[in-house]
Amino acid sequence: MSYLIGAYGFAIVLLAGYVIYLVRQARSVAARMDEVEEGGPAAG
Amino acid sequence: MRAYLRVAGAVARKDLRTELRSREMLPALGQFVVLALLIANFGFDVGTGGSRIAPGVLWLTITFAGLLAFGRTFAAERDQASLEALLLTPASRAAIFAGKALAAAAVLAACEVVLVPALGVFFGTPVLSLPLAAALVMVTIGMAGLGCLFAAIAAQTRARDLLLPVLSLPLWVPFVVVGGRAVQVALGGGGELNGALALLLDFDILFVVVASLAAKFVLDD
Amino acid sequence: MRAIEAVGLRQRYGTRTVLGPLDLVLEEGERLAVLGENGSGKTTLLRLLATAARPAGGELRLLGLDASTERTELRGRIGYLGDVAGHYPALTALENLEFFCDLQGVERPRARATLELVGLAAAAHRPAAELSRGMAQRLGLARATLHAPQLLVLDEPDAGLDEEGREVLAAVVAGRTLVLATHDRELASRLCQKSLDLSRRGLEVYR
Amino acid sequence: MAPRADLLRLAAVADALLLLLATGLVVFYAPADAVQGVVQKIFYLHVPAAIAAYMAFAVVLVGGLVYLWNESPAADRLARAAAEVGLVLTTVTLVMGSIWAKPIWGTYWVPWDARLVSTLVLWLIYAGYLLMRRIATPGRQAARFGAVVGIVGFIDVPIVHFSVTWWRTIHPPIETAAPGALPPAMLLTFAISSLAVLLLAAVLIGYRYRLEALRERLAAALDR
Repeated sequence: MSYLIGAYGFAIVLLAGYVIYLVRQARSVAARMDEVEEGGPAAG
Repeated sequence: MRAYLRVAGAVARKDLRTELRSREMLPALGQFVVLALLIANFGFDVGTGGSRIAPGVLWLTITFAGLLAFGRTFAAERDQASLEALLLTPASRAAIFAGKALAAAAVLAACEVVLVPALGVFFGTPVLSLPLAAALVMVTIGMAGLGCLFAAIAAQTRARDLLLPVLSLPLWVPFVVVGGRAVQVALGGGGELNGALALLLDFDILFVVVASLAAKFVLDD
Repeated sequence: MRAIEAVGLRQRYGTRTVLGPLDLVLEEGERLAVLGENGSGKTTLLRLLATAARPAGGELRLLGLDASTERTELRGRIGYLGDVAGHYPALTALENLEFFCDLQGVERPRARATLELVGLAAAAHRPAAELSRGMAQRLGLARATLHAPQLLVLDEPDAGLDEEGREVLAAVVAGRTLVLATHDRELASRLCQKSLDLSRRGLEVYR
Repeated sequence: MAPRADLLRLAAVADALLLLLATGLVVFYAPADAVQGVVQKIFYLHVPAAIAAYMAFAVVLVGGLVYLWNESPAADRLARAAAEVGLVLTTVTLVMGSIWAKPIWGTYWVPWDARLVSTLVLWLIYAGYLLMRRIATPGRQAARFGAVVGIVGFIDVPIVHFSVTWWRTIHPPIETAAPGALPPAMLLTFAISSLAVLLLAAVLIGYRYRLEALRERLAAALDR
């Protein structure tokens, strides 16, 4: 049983971690996009 | 077709001539081979049972010697800025690639000529037999095909020495697996040889064709 | 047929625009000098004209062919000498040229003939590594004209050339369509009919 | 071709529900295997993840081929997104596979098992692919080299699998529980979990694709 928990535990942690990575990256890039668009090309 | 052979021949001749004259790589490879065997001899310390691990040592040494040989061919072009002059001709990229791969394979083969007898000395294995030579030649060609393709990619990026092994080693696995089996049989282990050699030939044909098709996209901007 | 037709030609490295937008026309047989101080885009322009690099924007037709799609065809008709000659050091001068004969699909005797044209016959069997800078430039000139190109693109070929070397340069470019990047305005006016100064963006006609 | 945000969000929600359903089935409904006991339930994520990873790498192959054919940035972006998701899924497959091997064969790594070896090689190839994408100059070069590595890499995997199986015919073959002969309850759970994992892979690729597109737009905006 412990193997089962271990295997699924690892899988869920990795997949969830990847989803969080994607969301966080998307947010940070979107934020920088707004920054660039507001400040005009000079803010680049 | 004649132009293809002329270009491939010219590139191979140019590389080998450069190698024979500057004698950069061959001594380095020769030294590397003997050193690797020495380390393996002490590292594995199997005393008399050497012949059992000889195929493994053979493949490990050939794999890393291959990385040195293939990496060097394109790195040299890049350092002398001659790669661009080479590509600014109408010569077909597949032919240029074939020439480079042929020359690199020849250098690796020369290195194997040192390696196999040294293996016999260090591990007491029967030295050269036709099946062993056939297996070595076919694996060398297959590894050269893929190795030079990835060397051409690596040479055009920043961290080239890092990228070549990372790309080539996984793709060489089939050659080492089947080549290893063929060598084991050739060195007297039991088992059926023709199957292994036939398989190696199939791999060679497949990967050399794929590599020369891909050369067009790797050697052009 | 026009040798060069460039409309709105632009080149960029990362975020910096290093050339253009530039319009340029060169008729067959004309010789153009490209002037301008360092960093004005001379080498960038010549690399585009020799299909050694792809433009970031604009249209470029060379010898009636599209510079982006018909590159292999063009590379048989353009002779290019870049800012770095890129010879194979271990090969002799003659072997270097014979190698490029094979690549260009030209018969090998042409190598020796071109070697004599640039006055390097005596150094035929000397490894390229041992050639002086001027001789390496001449070997580069030989390599650029080996396949009788319709368009010559030479990036500061006069660098390192002695007086005799300059005469060789004049002989080599005579009667050809040429784009020559140089700092030497006197040489430019002597060899070329038109000049383009990338620093002041002015197209000036000498005669 | 960029997947529209609303479509993607809908698929994500649907997939979340599906995953919940699958988990419920695995935990409560699917019976433990007669031979291997409860540890066999690893199979409900291990195998679908492997299938999804293969599919993802097939997308990398197709993306690469399309890019080489018409240099469309969308194909390259899709290939890059699929490669990353494929690598994550292969990591899941690999780790779960070796954890499963421990109770069954007594060791975490079995050198002559074709599935384990070829999955590891698959992992190494696409880790190399992503490393190369990071190192090569972004744009045309990274895309062209990516396409070549993606195509050659994909071709190599079945060959690795074949050569190890061919090698293994020399060693005594030990058959693991073939998924074919499954009682209906297990089959249903397997079907649902496979669907959930495949949809998850598609959703992840969609979001990774959008992230890539956003990054490129940002880089372009910074250029101006």
